[in-house]
Amino acid sequence: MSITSPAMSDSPAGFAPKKKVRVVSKRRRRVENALIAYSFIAPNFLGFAVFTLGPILFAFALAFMHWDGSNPITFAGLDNFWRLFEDKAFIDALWNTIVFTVVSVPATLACALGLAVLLNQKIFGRDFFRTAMFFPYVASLVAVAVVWNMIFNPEMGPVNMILYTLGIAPENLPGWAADRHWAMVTVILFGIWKSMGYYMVIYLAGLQGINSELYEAAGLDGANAWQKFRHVTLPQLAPTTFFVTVMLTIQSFKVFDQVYMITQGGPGTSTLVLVYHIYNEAFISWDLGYSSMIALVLFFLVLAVTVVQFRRQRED
Amino acid sequence: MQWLEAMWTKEGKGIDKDAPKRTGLALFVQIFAREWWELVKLNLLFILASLPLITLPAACFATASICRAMVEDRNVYLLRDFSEAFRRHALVATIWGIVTGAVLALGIYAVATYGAAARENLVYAAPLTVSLVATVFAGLWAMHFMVLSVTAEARRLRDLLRLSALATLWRPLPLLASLAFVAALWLAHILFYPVSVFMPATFNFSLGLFAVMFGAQRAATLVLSRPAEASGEKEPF
Amino acid sequence: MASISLKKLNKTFGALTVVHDIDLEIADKEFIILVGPSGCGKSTTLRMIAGLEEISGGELLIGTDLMNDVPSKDRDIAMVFQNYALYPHMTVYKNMAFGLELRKAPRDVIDRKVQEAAKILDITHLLNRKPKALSGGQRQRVALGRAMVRNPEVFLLDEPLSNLDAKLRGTMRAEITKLHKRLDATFIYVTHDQVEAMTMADRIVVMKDGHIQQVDTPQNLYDRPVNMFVAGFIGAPQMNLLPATIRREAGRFSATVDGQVLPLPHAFDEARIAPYEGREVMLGIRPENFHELAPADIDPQNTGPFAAVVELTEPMGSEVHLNMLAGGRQLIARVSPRFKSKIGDAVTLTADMTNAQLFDPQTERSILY
Amino acid sequence: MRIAGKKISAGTIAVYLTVIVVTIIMLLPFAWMLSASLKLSRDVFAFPIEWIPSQPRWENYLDIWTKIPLALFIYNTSKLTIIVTVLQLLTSSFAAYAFAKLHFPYKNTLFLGYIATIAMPWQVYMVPQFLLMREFGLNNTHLALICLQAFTAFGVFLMRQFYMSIPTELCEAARIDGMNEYQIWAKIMLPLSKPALSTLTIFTFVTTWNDFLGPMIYLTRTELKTIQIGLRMFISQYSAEYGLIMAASVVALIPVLIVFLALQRFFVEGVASSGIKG
Repeated sequence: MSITSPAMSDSPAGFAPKKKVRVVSKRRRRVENALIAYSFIAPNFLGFAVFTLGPILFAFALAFMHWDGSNPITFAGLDNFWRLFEDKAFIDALWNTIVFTVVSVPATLACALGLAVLLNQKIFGRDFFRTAMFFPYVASLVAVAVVWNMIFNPEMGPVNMILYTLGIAPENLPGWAADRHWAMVTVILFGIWKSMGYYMVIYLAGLQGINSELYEAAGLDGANAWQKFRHVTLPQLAPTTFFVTVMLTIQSFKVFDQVYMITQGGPGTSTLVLVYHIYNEAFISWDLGYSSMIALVLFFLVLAVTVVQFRRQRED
Repeated sequence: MQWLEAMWTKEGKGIDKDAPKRTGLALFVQIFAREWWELVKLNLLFILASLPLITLPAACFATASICRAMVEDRNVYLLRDFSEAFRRHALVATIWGIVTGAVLALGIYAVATYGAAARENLVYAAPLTVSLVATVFAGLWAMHFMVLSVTAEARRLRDLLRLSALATLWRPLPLLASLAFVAALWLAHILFYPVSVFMPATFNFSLGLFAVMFGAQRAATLVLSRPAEASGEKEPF
Repeated sequence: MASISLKKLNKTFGALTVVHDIDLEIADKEFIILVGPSGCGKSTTLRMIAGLEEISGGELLIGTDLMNDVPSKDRDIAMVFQNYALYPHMTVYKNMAFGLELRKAPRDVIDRKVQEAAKILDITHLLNRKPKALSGGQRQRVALGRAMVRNPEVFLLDEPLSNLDAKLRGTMRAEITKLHKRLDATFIYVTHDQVEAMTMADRIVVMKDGHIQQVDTPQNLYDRPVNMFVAGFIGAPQMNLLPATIRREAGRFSATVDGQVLPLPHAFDEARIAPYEGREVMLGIRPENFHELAPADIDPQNTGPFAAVVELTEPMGSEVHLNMLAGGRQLIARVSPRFKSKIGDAVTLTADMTNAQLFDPQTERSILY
Repeated sequence: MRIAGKKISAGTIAVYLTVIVVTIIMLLPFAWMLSASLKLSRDVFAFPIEWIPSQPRWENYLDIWTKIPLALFIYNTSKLTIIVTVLQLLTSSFAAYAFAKLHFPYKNTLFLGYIATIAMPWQVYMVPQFLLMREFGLNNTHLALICLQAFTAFGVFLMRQFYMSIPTELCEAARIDGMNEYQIWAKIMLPLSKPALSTLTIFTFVTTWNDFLGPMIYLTRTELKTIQIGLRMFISQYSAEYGLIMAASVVALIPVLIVFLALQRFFVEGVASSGIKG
């Protein structure tokens, strides 16, 4: 089979002769290829299907059941659904979640974008700054929440101390996590501080994707820094902004840990959010059917946002 | 995602074929910049291979052999080449290791004894000098022997011994400089201790041997390319 | 033996057929080039030969073996990709040696082959570098080298020069031709650039919309295109296609364009032209067949005067491209720079009809061949 | 204005000032934590803040190991984190290769299944998941948490996005060179996906290390607990021992800091590949 060429030294000398050709039918080859592909997916998919997909389907079914986890399951029909409207705590939780989302999404977005634009410039120590901004995102929530609670301690915390030295009367000092009016503010501030580094990184990636020629062209047209930002950066970042908005919205709907750590939903129901309510109903009251119904509501909220995103992506 | 794709497809500057080859320190830095990751892996390999202490000399030889390929800008299959060189040089290297260890120990002992004695009686300065020079010479000889035996593989042992002695007498300075570099590496490790914990694990050994190889390489090629030697090239071991 | 036969080869993606029943015989050690506009199915054909694309129907034989369902690695082929597809994390040496290593070749054999290929391609100084540092031209050579060391019987090249700049493309064309002579293997080369096809190929396969239009040597393709597509695709500037009416006067056929009568040479097969008498056909004249003066070596019987108005002149140095208008049609003539004309000038050129083409306007097929 | 012979515009100074101020705000809680961890509890809230304690109490860092079984907690967490991270990296990149570079029936359906769960809050299905685990008898085992976290859709998604950016021709060249799909994955894709693997490592490591709710639901026995619940337990037990709490928090932060700093240079690429499409 092999040919001798004047240029290349003779090939087969010493090494394996050309392989015997293995002929299989097209059908067999297709099946083989599919099996190979499935074998790649299988390890992850099996775990995924059993521990994620299955419970999700179960959760949907559970929403229409009564169950306390030990006694037999009974069918509930839409009982759980009607109960939502009578549940004062649920209404509060829904309202709080919406408030949290409406305030924290734009605020985080603006901070992240601002930081990304600042840190996309060639400044000395850029990597250090980026890392520093990102660090709160990876830091242990338990650890930072306790610091946060101490810093915002109404009586002894340094924040109120500083406000006091700035001349605010002690009775006017915010009560932060202990005050029904300030508790949500505290949680939101904490959320922004913790997560904006992450969205900054996404924005940085988006900024790197902008063709530098666009800035040069804008410069030739006489645009100043603000105009460049307004007419080049912002429109070019539109897909990123959209993505970040969706992500942030979903994250805000799902907020739980930081509430649990800082205010535990209180005082009263002032920071009770949806997921917190789910948690309470499930693991405190063991009303699994009802908690699944709240979860279903949450799911449809998230789904709505996701669908909007998919629509948008398809258009692009 | 386009710039992610550019990561794979962006063309480089290209490498000029006729670019003047760098020499000396610049070349050292260039090779290091290109091969640093290989050196880290080599270092781990060295540590693994020398864990049963007796294999330390053979691991040294094998590492030196890899470093030689790097100095000569040749392709390296790290694991395979390392184990091959390890096996090939195992016997000679082990003997070399024992002999060198013994000689150096003796030399250092002598230097220490005469040094202590010389402090009291100046007469001992003479044997101190002799033993000091002899120890340094033996050390350099041993190093050159290692370099030569991984460079010129099909030489008789006698030839190698002679040639390495010759190289030591002829061009001891580059190797001394390399050894100073090695010493500096370890000194840095000790000085910045808590920060530099990972230095030995990541590059001290391989970079050290690389420096030795780099320093001694010129001497090795010089003695090997002497007309009298070039004729004896292909003699079997 | 590495002759290759494609028998009724076709490829469908769902309802879409991209390659229609292709029949092609490629001889051993031939340099064959598939050329056509993008989306014509040439790359798909090549990828079917490589085994990267499943064959939907028909047969592919390499030598005498049916290869339809043989995996790529057992087809004894090597491929050079448009973007070179060098493994970014391996040095050039390892890139080249990789295929041999997988085939468990002994190390000294691998080393010898890599060194040889590197020497031939003049990339010895790159062997210990990673692709990231290489320029496009150097990557191209490495990609060729990677194919070479395997000593395959068939080389598949998929637009290998399209990412290079014009100058480098010229030199690489020559190098690949030399390489083909030297390696003595079958080359199948895909390109959309007809210059590459004309300069390098033993035979050219012109494709359009998944169909083979014509398979022939470069010169034949140029001189005897079988249809208007091939005529227009091969040659730059393009062949001029003008509506003309066939007349017969005194036993001699002529074509009338815009009232100007151009005699058709006697060498043309009159039996083929006769049915078109009095009908409209498409007359094809290559730009270089217009002359400012009738050349001495052409039978004046086969020429006719041709009047047109100059719209634009493009001096190329060695020649001038005249963009002209005649009877509302654009056409281009390649004349010598001595021929002085300005935009708007009415000029009369001599049309050399020896190599003229005639096409049926409905079927677009050549009347002559 | 000129500094060190270079012209520096007001804009540049403003940029630096802003960046530095924001960085300080971002890091202030950590600085406070570090400083408080070296103080006596009663000095923690002293005002004005003494950033560098004049008499640092290093004993805090010794005491925490005896007050709670911190070493055990760290061991448990490390074990969980390492197993989960390794499993996650392996299975995700393995599956992602098929989704990015192979063709097979129901590929899009399966992938859609993955995508659909990315946006799904864990809390939606944590209850049925808990019941399932209890059914399997995995309650109060580490295995439950491993199963829970090692097979996430996000990992597959991130790796797949990254693999999509690698030219398919590389795989084809490898096929022609004679590799099978497993070899292509191991020898071509895996070595090339350092940025994505680093990102996924950071994410998985950080999530698992910092996970609080999971261990809280599944682990009730002290000897199984992780550092985060340990820390929480410590906080509620010794709520006034601020110095000790801060010291324990610092200890809990260190591993994440190390992993993050070691891998962060690939991070922007990795996040980008997970984030933006097209």
